Amino acid sequence: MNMNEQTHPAPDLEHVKRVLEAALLSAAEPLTVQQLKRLFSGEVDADNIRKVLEELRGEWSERSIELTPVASGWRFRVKPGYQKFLDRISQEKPPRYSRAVLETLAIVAYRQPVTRGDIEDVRGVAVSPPTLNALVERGWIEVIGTRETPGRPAIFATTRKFLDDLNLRSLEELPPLEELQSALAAVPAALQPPESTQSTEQTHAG
Amino acid sequence: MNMNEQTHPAPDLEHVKRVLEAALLSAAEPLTVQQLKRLFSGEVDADNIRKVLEELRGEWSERSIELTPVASGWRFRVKPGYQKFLDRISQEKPPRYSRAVLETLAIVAYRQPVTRGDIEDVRGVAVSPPTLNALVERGWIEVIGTRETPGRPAIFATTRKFLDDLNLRSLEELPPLEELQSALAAVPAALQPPESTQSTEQTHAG
Amino acid sequence: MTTHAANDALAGQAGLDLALPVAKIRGEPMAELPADLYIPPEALSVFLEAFEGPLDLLLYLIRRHSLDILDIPMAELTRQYMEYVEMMRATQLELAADYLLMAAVLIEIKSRMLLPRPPREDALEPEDPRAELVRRLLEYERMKKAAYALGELPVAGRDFSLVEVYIEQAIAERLPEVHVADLSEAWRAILTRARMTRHHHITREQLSVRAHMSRILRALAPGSFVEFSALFEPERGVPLLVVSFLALLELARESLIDITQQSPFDPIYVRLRSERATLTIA
Repeated sequence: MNMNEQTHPAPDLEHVKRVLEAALLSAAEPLTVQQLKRLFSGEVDADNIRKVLEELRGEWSERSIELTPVASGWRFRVKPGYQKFLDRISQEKPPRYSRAVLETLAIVAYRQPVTRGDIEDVRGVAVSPPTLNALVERGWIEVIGTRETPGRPAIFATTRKFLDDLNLRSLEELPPLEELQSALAAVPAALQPPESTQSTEQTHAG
Repeated sequence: MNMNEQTHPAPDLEHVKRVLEAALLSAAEPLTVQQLKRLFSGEVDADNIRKVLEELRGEWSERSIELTPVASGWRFRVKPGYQKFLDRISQEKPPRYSRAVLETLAIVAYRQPVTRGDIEDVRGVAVSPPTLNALVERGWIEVIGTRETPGRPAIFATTRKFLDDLNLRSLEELPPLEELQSALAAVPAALQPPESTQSTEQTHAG
Repeated sequence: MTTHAANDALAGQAGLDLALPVAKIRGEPMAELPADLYIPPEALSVFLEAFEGPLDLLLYLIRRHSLDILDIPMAELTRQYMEYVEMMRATQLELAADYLLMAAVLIEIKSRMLLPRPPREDALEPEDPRAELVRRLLEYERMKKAAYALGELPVAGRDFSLVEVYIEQAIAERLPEVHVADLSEAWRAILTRARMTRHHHITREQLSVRAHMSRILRALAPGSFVEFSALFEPERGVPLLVVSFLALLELARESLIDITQQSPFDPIYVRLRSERATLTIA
């Protein structure tokens, strides 16, 4: 209990690494350094944990899974390049969202905190309840309060899970808006569908 | 797509290993060799998959998780020795029993054998089935008979496990009730805040 | 050609509408495409569904006709926009109010452009009537691009998988710990409550004692024994328990009930004292 008052001259970092690995490989959610410290009843300090995390990250970098920091902590993920193989045996996937949902998400992400009225002002059309619900149920946006104006509208913001699911640590890691604008010049080429399997087939046919 | 009709003389087994690893580390369930074959659209035969699985198993044997064949296929699992560390992560706040459960336990301990009606008489409120069940399931109280009165109510008493878990050799080691009751007589004094900063200050002042 | 228009519209739905080859606009000379003035209603509806609203349609018209978004020719834009609105009306598509509202906004801006602008009192440049529209169009376009970029980001579970290795023993549910001191504490709480009860409620709620006497009498079916504790409603709180108890005592004092107990610590039973029963026993 009071061991953390003593200085631990040399924690067995190889053992620490194995335990961290076991915890991170089996965790359902990302784990923070604070949570990871509890693995050792506080006998390994945060600096040592961070050091070992970086080592682990390096060790794994050449393999099919990688250790990445996201908004709520550290976690292993399969490198995206392997997804096409895994898709061959997996069943269900989260849906791709409609433009209405994606635009709503973008406005919440880049302009938060926003009310539904704010979103409608930007989009120029009413925002339907199913559109907002899709994002709330996904756990990507949440109500963080109400604006003190008539009707007391709910104020929305993105969640930590939103960042986690996009493998981001913070909102700063979202694609910057300015770049998007200048990229507009080159739009026609850039907007070709990236997964152009169809066009390939057509080329074969033609 | 139709590549599996050709014979592949030398599949890149290093690639196969990485894909198998990715699939097995991210799968919710054990995967059979048949399922694993689908990862490669049938381009890698079962023998090669088994061979690579054995290699993977060897590579992982020194780490905190291991690849094991189970009845329904292959899967990674955390080695049992690491379990005790992982448990610590979930132990953020130890759970506590509600006041109802604690008071019921106290009454059974001090007034046994008692019926539910007896407990209710002492507590002055109804005792809900979940309250009693929590204690019965914990193995701390048990039914030792029924009272031969209308309704034949069950009679409860504490168990040996109760004594063991509370580190008592016998019920006599419970704090005597008389003490408590006399302590209660002196309640106004006893209810003074124990860390009486005031008195300390007075000492300093005096 | 009609399916072509529909295909374009579908491409637009996928976020590609800037690359949309144009659907034909009546009266618009379009050198690169043969003029085909008619869009059948079914194709038109698909075409219009590709737009997320009036701002989206305006952006399309501006980009399509290479209009300068910072110096919009209002007459031209309004005319093109109104043609779409007319087509929607002519084909009796359910026209979203948002589209009509935008039409009004465009016409208003256009008319203000024709009028001399009154000098502002603060002597600044008179505001361009198009400024607000331009600001909205740019902001919408920015968010539309951001939405497209967000949609392209890899998402957990869809574009990459998470690792969750099986743990053999399900993590044992952690059970609460109880110490001897907790039991003492619990007992003290019971006693304290009992003391408070004694002090508190005897002077109060005397009136409700009569009400509870009635309640108890109603609960006692003629001839049957009811356990003492069954006459209380503990869930309604300690004060009511006390009142109920007083009510029982009063009923006994008034010889309305019998309270019996076989031997010490046995359950207490209550029953109605009936004239007949008394007589029979006597």
